[in-house]
Amino acid sequence: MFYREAGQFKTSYKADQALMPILQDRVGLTVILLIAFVAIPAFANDFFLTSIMIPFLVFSLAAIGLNVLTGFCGQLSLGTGAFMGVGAYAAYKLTTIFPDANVIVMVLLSGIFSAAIGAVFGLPSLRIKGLYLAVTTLAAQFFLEWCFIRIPWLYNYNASGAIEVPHREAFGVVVSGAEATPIVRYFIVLCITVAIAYLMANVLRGRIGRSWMMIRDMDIAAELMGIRPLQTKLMAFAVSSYICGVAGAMMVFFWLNAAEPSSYSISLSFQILFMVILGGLGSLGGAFMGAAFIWILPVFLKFIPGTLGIDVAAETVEHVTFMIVGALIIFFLIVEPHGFARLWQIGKQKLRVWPFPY
Amino acid sequence: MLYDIFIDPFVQMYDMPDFFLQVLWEGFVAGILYALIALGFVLIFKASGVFNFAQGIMVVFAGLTLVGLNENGIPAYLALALTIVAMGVLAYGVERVVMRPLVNQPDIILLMATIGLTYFLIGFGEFVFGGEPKQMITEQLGLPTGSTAIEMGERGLIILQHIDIAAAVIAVIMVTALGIFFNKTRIGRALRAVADDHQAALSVGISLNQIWAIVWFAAGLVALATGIMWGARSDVSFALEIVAFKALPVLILGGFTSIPGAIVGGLIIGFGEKIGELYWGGLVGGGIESWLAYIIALIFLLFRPQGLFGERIIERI
Amino acid sequence: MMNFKQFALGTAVALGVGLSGAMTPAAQAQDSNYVPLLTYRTGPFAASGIHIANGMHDYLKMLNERDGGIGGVKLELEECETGYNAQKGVECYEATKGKGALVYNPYSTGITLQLIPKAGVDKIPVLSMGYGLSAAADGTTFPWVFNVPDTYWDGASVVIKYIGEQEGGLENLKGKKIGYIFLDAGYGREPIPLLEQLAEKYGFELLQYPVGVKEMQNQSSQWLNVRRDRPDYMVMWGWGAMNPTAIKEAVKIRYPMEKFIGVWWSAGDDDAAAGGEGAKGYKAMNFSGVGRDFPALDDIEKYVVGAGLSSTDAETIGGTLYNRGVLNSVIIAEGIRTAQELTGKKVITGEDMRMGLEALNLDEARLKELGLEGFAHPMKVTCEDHAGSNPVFIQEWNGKKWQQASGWIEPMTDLVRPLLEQAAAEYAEKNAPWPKRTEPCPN
Amino acid sequence: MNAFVTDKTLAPAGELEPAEREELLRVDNVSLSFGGVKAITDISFDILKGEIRAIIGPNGAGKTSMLNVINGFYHPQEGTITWRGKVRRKMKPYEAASQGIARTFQNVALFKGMTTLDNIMSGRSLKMHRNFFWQVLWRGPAENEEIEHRRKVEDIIDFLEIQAIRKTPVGRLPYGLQKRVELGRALAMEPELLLLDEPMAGMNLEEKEDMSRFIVDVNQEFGTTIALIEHDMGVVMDLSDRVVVLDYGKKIADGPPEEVQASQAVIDAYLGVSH
Repeated sequence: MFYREAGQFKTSYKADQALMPILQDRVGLTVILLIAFVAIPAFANDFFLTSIMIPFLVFSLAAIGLNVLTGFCGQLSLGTGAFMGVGAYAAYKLTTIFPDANVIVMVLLSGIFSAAIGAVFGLPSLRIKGLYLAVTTLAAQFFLEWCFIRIPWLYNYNASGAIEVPHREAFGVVVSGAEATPIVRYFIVLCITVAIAYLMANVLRGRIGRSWMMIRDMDIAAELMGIRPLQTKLMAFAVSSYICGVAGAMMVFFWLNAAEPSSYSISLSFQILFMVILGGLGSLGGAFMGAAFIWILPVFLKFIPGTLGIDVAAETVEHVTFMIVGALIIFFLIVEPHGFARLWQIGKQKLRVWPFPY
Repeated sequence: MLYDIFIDPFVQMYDMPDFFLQVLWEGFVAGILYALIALGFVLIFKASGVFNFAQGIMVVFAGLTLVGLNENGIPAYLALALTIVAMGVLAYGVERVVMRPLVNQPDIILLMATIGLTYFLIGFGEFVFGGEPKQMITEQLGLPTGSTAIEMGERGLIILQHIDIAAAVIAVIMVTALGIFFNKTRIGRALRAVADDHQAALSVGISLNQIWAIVWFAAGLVALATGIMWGARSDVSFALEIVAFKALPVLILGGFTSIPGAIVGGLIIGFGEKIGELYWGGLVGGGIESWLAYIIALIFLLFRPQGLFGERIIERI
Repeated sequence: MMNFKQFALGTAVALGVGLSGAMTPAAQAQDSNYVPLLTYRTGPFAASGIHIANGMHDYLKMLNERDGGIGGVKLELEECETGYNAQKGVECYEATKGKGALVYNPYSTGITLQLIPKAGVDKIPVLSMGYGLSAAADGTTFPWVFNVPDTYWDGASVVIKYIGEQEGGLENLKGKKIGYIFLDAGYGREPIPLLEQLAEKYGFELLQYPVGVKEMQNQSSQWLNVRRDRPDYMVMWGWGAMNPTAIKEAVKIRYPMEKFIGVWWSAGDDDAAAGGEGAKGYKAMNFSGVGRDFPALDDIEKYVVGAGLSSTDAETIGGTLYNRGVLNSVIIAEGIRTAQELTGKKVITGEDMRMGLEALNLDEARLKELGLEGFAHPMKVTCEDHAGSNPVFIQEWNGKKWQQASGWIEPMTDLVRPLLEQAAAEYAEKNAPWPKRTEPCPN
Repeated sequence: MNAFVTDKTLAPAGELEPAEREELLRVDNVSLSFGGVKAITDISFDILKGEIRAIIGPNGAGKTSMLNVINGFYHPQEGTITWRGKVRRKMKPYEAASQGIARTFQNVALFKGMTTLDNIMSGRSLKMHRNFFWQVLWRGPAENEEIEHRRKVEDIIDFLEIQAIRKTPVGRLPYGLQKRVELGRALAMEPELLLLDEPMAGMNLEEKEDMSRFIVDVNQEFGTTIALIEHDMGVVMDLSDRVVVLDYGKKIADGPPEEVQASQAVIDAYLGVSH
């Protein structure tokens, strides 16, 4: 009843190809953006910003990155964590080599390095497919992790072996380091994430996005239709790694403030992969939903018993969280293997006919 | 530099033959353990096409159950029997709750489900038995704990741990037993039929669900054996999970469906990474063991995408 | 083209869940002092972390039960599970700091490093007892960070001094080989600069054997290397699952255990017990009491463990790591008490706590009063020196339990201190503009 | 209707006699084997510009392998392929595609996760050139290019009468329509040579008639050369200008439909006379 596309006629191909051809979706998005840009900054406290919103946005961006590769181009990767790490270390190096440059620009540039490294590790994808490829991306994960530990140049020979985000200002405000206020960091992360999500939506609806999906759906047919498999896959690896790299750099610069190599370990790769799968492969919106679920649920489970005054041992909460997350992953895979994005579509379908389902 | 890479390591091997043999032995034992984990993967993949990521965790889970039960006052052998029962329950549960509803889903979904299972088992295991690492009850199980030193020339010494020898022996027994099971029993034949063609197997009246439960149980038993051996070498905790990843390059080398492949692959990785680490690792600061196995597998795959024992893939349209 | 609008729902879900989550750290008790305990009872480091967590928790809980808190004000304790993971650690920090946290004990060098820059901004001190950033001992640069009683560099110098004693003098170290096996993370790498300097000074060869966090339970390569290199002594900086594995491997290659010395974090009872009979003779540094013959520990058993308020049982009281946790809580409690005395307030803030810690003076008389005579070397914090470079002793595993095996050994302060100051200056430079100390000195 | 006709077609080719036609592709002595199994043995034939060439033969005769050789998916061990008068070097499938060879598949090989519209748009991939940076921006050149190609795709959709399923994911379509979308996707490439692998397999009579009509229209209106594999002899005889017959990887007949139909070798092959 409220969600109706009937009667919304498009008079040009241009209108039909718009990102959101349907009015209700445009309204919905506007509301969400208003909440994100106005309501949250106005009402949220520091904990909500630093421990929920900033990580949520960072992970959403990383999930978009992995989704480009796995969801749209069909190449399963378990090396996301390491590619994020490359971005983080590159941004750190850049900002310590050029201390006066705008750190936001440095974060955006750092993705280029991870794109290059992602493309190198994407090379085997020409010959290796499916699960075999997934295992080879583990080579990237473990090798890069080793580099973060064993190449002291990467962390400026800090005795601690960790990268510590220096104090940087941009546009007259402190944007990184301990003095940066959560609200400033939130705005930077929000803007970068929304901008990249929008730009990726553009790429995905055009020729390049289609060529990725062609490779994903039937690589042989795609090749027979003139798609160069290596180029296309490498481009997906590069774009995906770029986005992951930026997300990784944001993770350390605007969220954690310092990172050890273990911050970019295999478990991060899995975390991002969960977000993509649960959100829905091949769906940008799904990346946001998956990130929300996988990041916020454990935080929620962790702090809820305390709030309710129930005294549960901290480790029990942790164990139970693991069990619940694991069980829910299986549950959602069984209920809807195509993820939240598909559930959302089904929901819309129901809304379309509501309140007269027949 | 070139001397360090191409000549010095071999000179070292020649100069200290006892040490070289010790390295080979360590590689062999590590390889056996990798092979055992890979074997669990192969069993499940062959029968159901599921890439069971949780195999590594099942190893820890089995070990943890065994030790945890023993800690709660249950005698070792009874604990062992109960653990076997637990693995059976797990197999049945996985088949019922995870596999059956997800039948015919794409590979990646099944893979994700097993990763979900991994999380669940970690949480469950720690919830029930506590999160701290535990000592394997090696002696209570009647496994040897001593070591034998073989002297070689002057100062030369090769130390063999009895538990490692036991691990090798048990691995051989397990592989033989599985071989007999697959080739000589009715269920074994059914298993192979399912591995070849699901549809055809169904049409001759083989129950897929039953087969899957059996394979998961068999994989659980392999996991238990691996867990005991590995636990005896270090200790039983979920930190072992990361070592279990090593079974993945082994699988790549050996192929996802080949039992001999898993064993040969395991040995190649075991020897390769120990020799690489001890004779070449020092050149780049050490620790290359953490990725060497994957790089070996990757390079290997580039030249032989079908694995060691796989057949040449002909693409069709 | 459907993708972007799904973004809509994603954010909506996030908001719905998130907003309710935001309400979580709301209530702030005004009639108690709130002490969050960042602990880990899960993950690869749980083996060590559990004992520390129990010790920390039980002592403070005992104060609540026995004395009704400190200065008549109850302590509100909350454990937050970090799993030794820096991300979760920061999450715990963010979630608890709004509740009026007095001090943080991250028990992870990684988390400590993340909190150091935040401490001055959020005005909550970090107490990294015998771990963390060595340079933080320089109170002028790091007014908000405390690492009593010793830094890793103090520890490293003590080990070398002890080895020197065994060899009949430091000059006899010339030409010796000393192996250093360490957890390849910030923690294990911290002592290397000092060890290298000592190696140069005394003419011994330092051999390094890094153990990756992922490879902790699979150290056979490292120990094969040890076997090949045949170092005269082995020094270990391990934690969690690394310790028992290393000790087992050392036994396996038949390394002489009496020449194998661990840092105070490689001194757990379970760690040594893992080596079985062969581990006899293994040594470790320590600065907290051995055994359980201390009245305060009896009180813990009586008021906390006996009353079922602890997650451990009476047997583990007195273990090295348990006692370490107790010492950590003694420092917290004394810091709070000192702060109460200095400010005259009952309920104090993080800023007051910083002053209290800086004015900490745990002398023998006070230790005795606490029922912990001989539990630790008397320690005193000054505004310049937040570590104190206190003496450390060596303990030895006799196959069943730890026994003190040496007297108190003074660190080589003359070597360590300049290095600390230099490192502090470097840190401040790398993190420019690092704030100048403005906090007044309470002493 | 003529919106997507290329200007390469000068004369309505269908009206020319075979002898006058220019040769588009020639296969000379091609042999292909997998391991020890010979799939194709010493086959030669040609395809003339503008004709409909049928390749027939019993199952396993090597027909699909032949198509795979033509569009560069398999590389023959022996023999040469001459494309527009030039001997072709060993090439990748995408190179063959960019030279103007398009095809459909025996088992529908559509991009299942995409809509009909996107599937047909994917056929335009080679004709679209805006690079990544324009795509990221979308507004302006990339959008205009998209609209321009959308027009051509809409023409194809109209031609194949599949307007109603424009936005339906192809996985949900019935088989017959999938085949039609696949044809549309190949047409969107504006090929010079269109290879159709059993375009009418599994269709009912009505659907076959529709499909036959589309094939003839494509050939006659746009002058596209077509090589097709088909089992339905009636269709083959009606549609094709010339027929080549394969059996056990060997060529056993080649010529106009009537001639081939009368050949004893062909009759034997279809009736299964032992070799």
